[in-house]
Amino acid sequence: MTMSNSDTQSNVERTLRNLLPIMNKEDIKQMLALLSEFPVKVVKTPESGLIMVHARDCFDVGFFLGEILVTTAEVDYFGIQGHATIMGDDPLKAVLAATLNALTRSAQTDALNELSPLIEFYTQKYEHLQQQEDQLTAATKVSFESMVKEA
Amino acid sequence: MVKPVLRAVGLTKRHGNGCSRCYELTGPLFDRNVCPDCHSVVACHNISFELFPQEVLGIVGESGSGKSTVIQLLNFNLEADGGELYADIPNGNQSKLFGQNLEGKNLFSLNSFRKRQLRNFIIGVVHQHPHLGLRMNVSAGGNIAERLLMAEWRHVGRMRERSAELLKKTEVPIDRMDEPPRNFSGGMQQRVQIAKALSNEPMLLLLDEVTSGLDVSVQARVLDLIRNLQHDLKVTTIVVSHDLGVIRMLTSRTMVMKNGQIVESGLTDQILEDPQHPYTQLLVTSALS
Amino acid sequence: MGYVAVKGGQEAIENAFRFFRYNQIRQGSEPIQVEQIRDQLHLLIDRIMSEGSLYAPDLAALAVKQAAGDTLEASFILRAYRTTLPRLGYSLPLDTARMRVIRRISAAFQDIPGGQILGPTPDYTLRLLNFDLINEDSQTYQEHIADLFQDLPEYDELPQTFPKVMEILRRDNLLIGRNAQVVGSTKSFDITRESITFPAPRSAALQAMAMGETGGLLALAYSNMRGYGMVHPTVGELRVGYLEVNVKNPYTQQPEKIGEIEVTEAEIISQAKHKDGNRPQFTLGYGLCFGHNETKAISMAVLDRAMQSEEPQSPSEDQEFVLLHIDGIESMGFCNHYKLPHYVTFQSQLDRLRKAQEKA
Amino acid sequence: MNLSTWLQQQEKNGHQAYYTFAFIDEGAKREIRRKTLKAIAIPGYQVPFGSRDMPIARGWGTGGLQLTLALIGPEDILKVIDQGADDSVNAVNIKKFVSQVTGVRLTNQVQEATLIQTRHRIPEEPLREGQILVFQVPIPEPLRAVEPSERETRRMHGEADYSRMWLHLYENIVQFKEIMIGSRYPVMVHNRFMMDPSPIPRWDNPRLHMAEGLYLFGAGREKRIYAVPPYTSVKSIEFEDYKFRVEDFGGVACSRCGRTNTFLNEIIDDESGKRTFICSDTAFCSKL
Amino acid sequence: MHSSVYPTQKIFRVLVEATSHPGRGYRLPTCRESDPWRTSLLAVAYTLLDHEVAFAFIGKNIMLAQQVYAATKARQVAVEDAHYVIVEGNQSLGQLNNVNCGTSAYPDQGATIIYALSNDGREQQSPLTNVFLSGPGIKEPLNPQLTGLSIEELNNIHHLNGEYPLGIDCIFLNGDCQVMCIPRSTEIKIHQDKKWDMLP
Repeated sequence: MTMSNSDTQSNVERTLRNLLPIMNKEDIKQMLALLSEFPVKVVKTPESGLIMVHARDCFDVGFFLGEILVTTAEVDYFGIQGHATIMGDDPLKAVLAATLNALTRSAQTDALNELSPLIEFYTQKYEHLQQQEDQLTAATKVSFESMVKEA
Repeated sequence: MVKPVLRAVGLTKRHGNGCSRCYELTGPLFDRNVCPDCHSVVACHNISFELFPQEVLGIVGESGSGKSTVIQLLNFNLEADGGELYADIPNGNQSKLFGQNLEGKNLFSLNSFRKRQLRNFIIGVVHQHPHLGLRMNVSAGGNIAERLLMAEWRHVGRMRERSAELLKKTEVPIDRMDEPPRNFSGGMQQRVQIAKALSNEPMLLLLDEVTSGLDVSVQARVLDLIRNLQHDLKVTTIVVSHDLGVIRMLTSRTMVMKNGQIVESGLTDQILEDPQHPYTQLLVTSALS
Repeated sequence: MGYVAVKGGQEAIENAFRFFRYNQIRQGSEPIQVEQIRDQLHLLIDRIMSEGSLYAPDLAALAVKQAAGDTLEASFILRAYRTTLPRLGYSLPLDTARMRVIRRISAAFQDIPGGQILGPTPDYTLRLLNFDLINEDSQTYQEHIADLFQDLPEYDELPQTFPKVMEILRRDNLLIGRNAQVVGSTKSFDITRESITFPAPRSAALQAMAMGETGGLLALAYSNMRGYGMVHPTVGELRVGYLEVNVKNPYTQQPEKIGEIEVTEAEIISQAKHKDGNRPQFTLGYGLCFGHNETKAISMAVLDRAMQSEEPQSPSEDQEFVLLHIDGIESMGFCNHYKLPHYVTFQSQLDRLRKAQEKA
Repeated sequence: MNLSTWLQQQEKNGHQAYYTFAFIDEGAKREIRRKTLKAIAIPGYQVPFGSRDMPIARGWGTGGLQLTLALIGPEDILKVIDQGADDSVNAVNIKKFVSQVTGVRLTNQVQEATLIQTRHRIPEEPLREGQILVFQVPIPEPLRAVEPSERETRRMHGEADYSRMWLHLYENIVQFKEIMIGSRYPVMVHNRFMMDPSPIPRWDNPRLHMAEGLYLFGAGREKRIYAVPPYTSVKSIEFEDYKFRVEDFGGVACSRCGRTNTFLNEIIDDESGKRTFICSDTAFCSKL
Repeated sequence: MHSSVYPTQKIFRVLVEATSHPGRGYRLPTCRESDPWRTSLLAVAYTLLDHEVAFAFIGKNIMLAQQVYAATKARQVAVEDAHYVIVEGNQSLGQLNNVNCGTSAYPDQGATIIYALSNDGREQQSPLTNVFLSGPGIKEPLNPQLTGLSIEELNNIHHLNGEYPLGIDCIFLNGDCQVMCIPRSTEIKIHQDKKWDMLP
């Protein structure tokens, strides 16, 4: 894992974000329990709300597709503001995501290391699932036999 | 000196996006009204005229000459792209128009509410197609009443009297007053339309190709009717037609339009007898042949 | 004197609802879990989310359960829930060209760059009742998954993204331009915040259809396909897949991925249009909606194209007609309001009729 | 707060969804409030608003409900009626919901209420200054009967071009010798806008004119708010020779309270099949 | 339930009453005597404005405009684009000439003007006895019951509202924590007075 520019959502964090949807409740609780050993402060308690999805049509005209239910939360970790918006109504997940957001931008790597076995487990699970589903999609590709093959 | 009832200055209407050269590149000189650069249609350009009390003015030209556009601008059916319009509205009508003094006021600058008022109180229109001027499912009497209602009549009995009177004048049998015009012949529909247009005693009557859709035999009767009504009512009128016969019969002064512009204007008799513009000459000779 | 209803609505209302609940459970079957609805009836969930205009699979499943499976009722519950929540922001524009595609077909060309991907669909199967489904349990499911991946040979890996079929036609100047529809304001209209006015901007029309009821959209689009209209559609490309949703972080102002949503997109090609001075080109209709719902996306695209008609001839071409009659929640609510008492208005009508009869 | 403290709290309280005061989020209320003030400022004109989804069906009073929720405060006393009755199915439902999300006091008495939501009736007892009557409106456009297109009706209002509604009345008279409009009888407000008074009986129309209370109209499905402020001219349209007339009960009395000057519901007796009449305004009927 | 919900609801109800009874003065809740203009303006602004609307500011005290933005997140724009125009003092000094008065199809798009009447030297302390208001909400013609108004400005408003239903709706806030409204439906008649030459 490499750290990227702290302004943008780091690759590490993007990867972690992908794991959230497949994590089970117990593991989330366990991660948070581990993190509560560190000086993480919940600055803004989770709030559920809506994000309006902006789309573009085939003429590049923007329009609103509908809303997504999200939860936001903010934490502070050694003075770094961690913020997260996650899909669904899930306060625990939102706080975890906000904490991960702060951790990945912090120089303090202890907490992240603490979580690494669980992260490792879900990363593998995620990649495996992805691979399987990609294969499923690939299996439905129609292969046409052309009468004349050009060189 | 007699003041004109209506004064139009530089009426212009263009359909399409338009460009800076639309007006330079269209007109009778080029024999076209479509701008070669941007494909906009210059329906009419720089049309000016005055109309005096009780006068009947003709506008003649082929289809596409812009004559109907002029009528639609005068009736506020279309928004002008240029030009001004002034009217000398008699006091009786003016008080109805919310007491506004319209003297010296460009009528095109009024808001849509005021334009509607003008249309309701001082203008009467007869369209070429009866369905544009009539509600085919509403009784003939109701059609006339609609105009009266627009002019704020609020007495059913009096409206029915007035409708009956007008239908009589326009030679529609009164016992058919509560029948819808969709049951009527074309000529009769046109006569109901004329009755409707005249119902609120407009100070300006616009006749747009009123006989073009009718059989020749019916045409003559409707034209006779219009001429008699003109004689009786003396309402200031603009007659638009492609038919020089209609123009000769109804009008005293005429403007000839081609490709959105006026090519010639003057007394109707003079124009018909001694046309100056080659296009008018062509019109006259082909009408005679 | 006989009975006169003056009071007593309250108790009946409560009992009516109890009866409704009883009907759900009286046969003594096992309670259905919300997760089961969410996963096993996912197409239903997709439909509820797009008509309810809220992407929230768990809540949609709960709504389905609560509504005993009535789709209009379920999407209605979802919409009403939306009203209580603050809008926290807007996503950055989605880019459907970067969709993680699971299905993608074109009816216009046999072979397309990237290939025809059939994805998950029952389209090409016979609609025969499958009695095997009666006796399934979680064991069956696990075995099914295991078998599936065991039997799967290695296929060539698919690309991350697929080029749009439309671009092939565009390159040859056969298709209406990308900027052909940008008229007036570029700001997206939001019909959930502002009442729609006519002529409606394109953004408002697309939003109204994206939250429209599948059946309503289908009925109007079908009227056009059958002949009350001129669209004659060809499905240029239909794609189903996942789109990343990005939102700006309020502190860093940088885009952050908040997750993925599944969507269906349809681009339909329609007959050529010839504008003065230009070469004739094919025209285009566009559909996009939450979830996997091909009927809705195609119907939307057909209606989008139909409403581009300059002189509407049929109902499906009349923008006001289409946009005001496709919302399931609105039309269902109004339809059902006729069940409410109308004693007073009816009394008033009786009075008029009796008077007219007296005079006749 | 420390993460651990927060986690403990979560553990204790569990996760529960809750509803905000008066259900609608504050941003939406603000929009409804802006539009309500515009509606009062332009009497009888229909102000478009971004109607929100309510937990009751569109067409069941969502417009009225949104107005009520945007107006209501903890000190208000609310009365809700449907067909004039406090205990009618829909009224009960709405009352229950509003009190659930606001905790306000409910009443059946007009005098006591600060805010009244109604469907199809104006209470027999006149409102006084400061009271607000909120109407549920199914179809806010009075011209819809003669013109289906919204664009066209907007133009007609803009130009005060109401001749087609008048023509509709004229044709009624030609056909039936009577104006046949039962309820929803159109009115002219402040001599400028034609307005749909919601489906109240004609009986109630005169009470819109120069009233002391404020009338607000909400159409949720059609997304319109409009208003008649106190002391505003509201005239039912009529011809000089065919006047507007309220329902005629031929002097019959309410079989419950005996009054002869109220709007009555007609009731068919179960056993005898005879018709009897009873006040539609049940609170007024019960009042001695 | 959040307790901050209530003040805006109370203020809104006062505005409903004031708009329903043009010309009458109403006491504004949450207005502080020590700082009446700022507190009442911010309270009204917070009740009506948010990021969905835009406002313009006419006046010298730029800080005030910034405070309105901070409280409401409404965008600050030019007068002609504004849904709300905040006027500091009782004179718009001709700057309202291009204000949005709505269209004939949508007259409600006409702007709302919020005056934070100040007590500069020209403040008028008693109600204007030569100004009469009539129209919807007014039983008998009355003099505007708020102190701090300017006749020139009322005349200006009268002209802007000449093409009813197009026009603007005005909310006046004064130093006595009072609010008064003059919606466009109100007819303003100013009786000839030696001091004030009427415009034609």
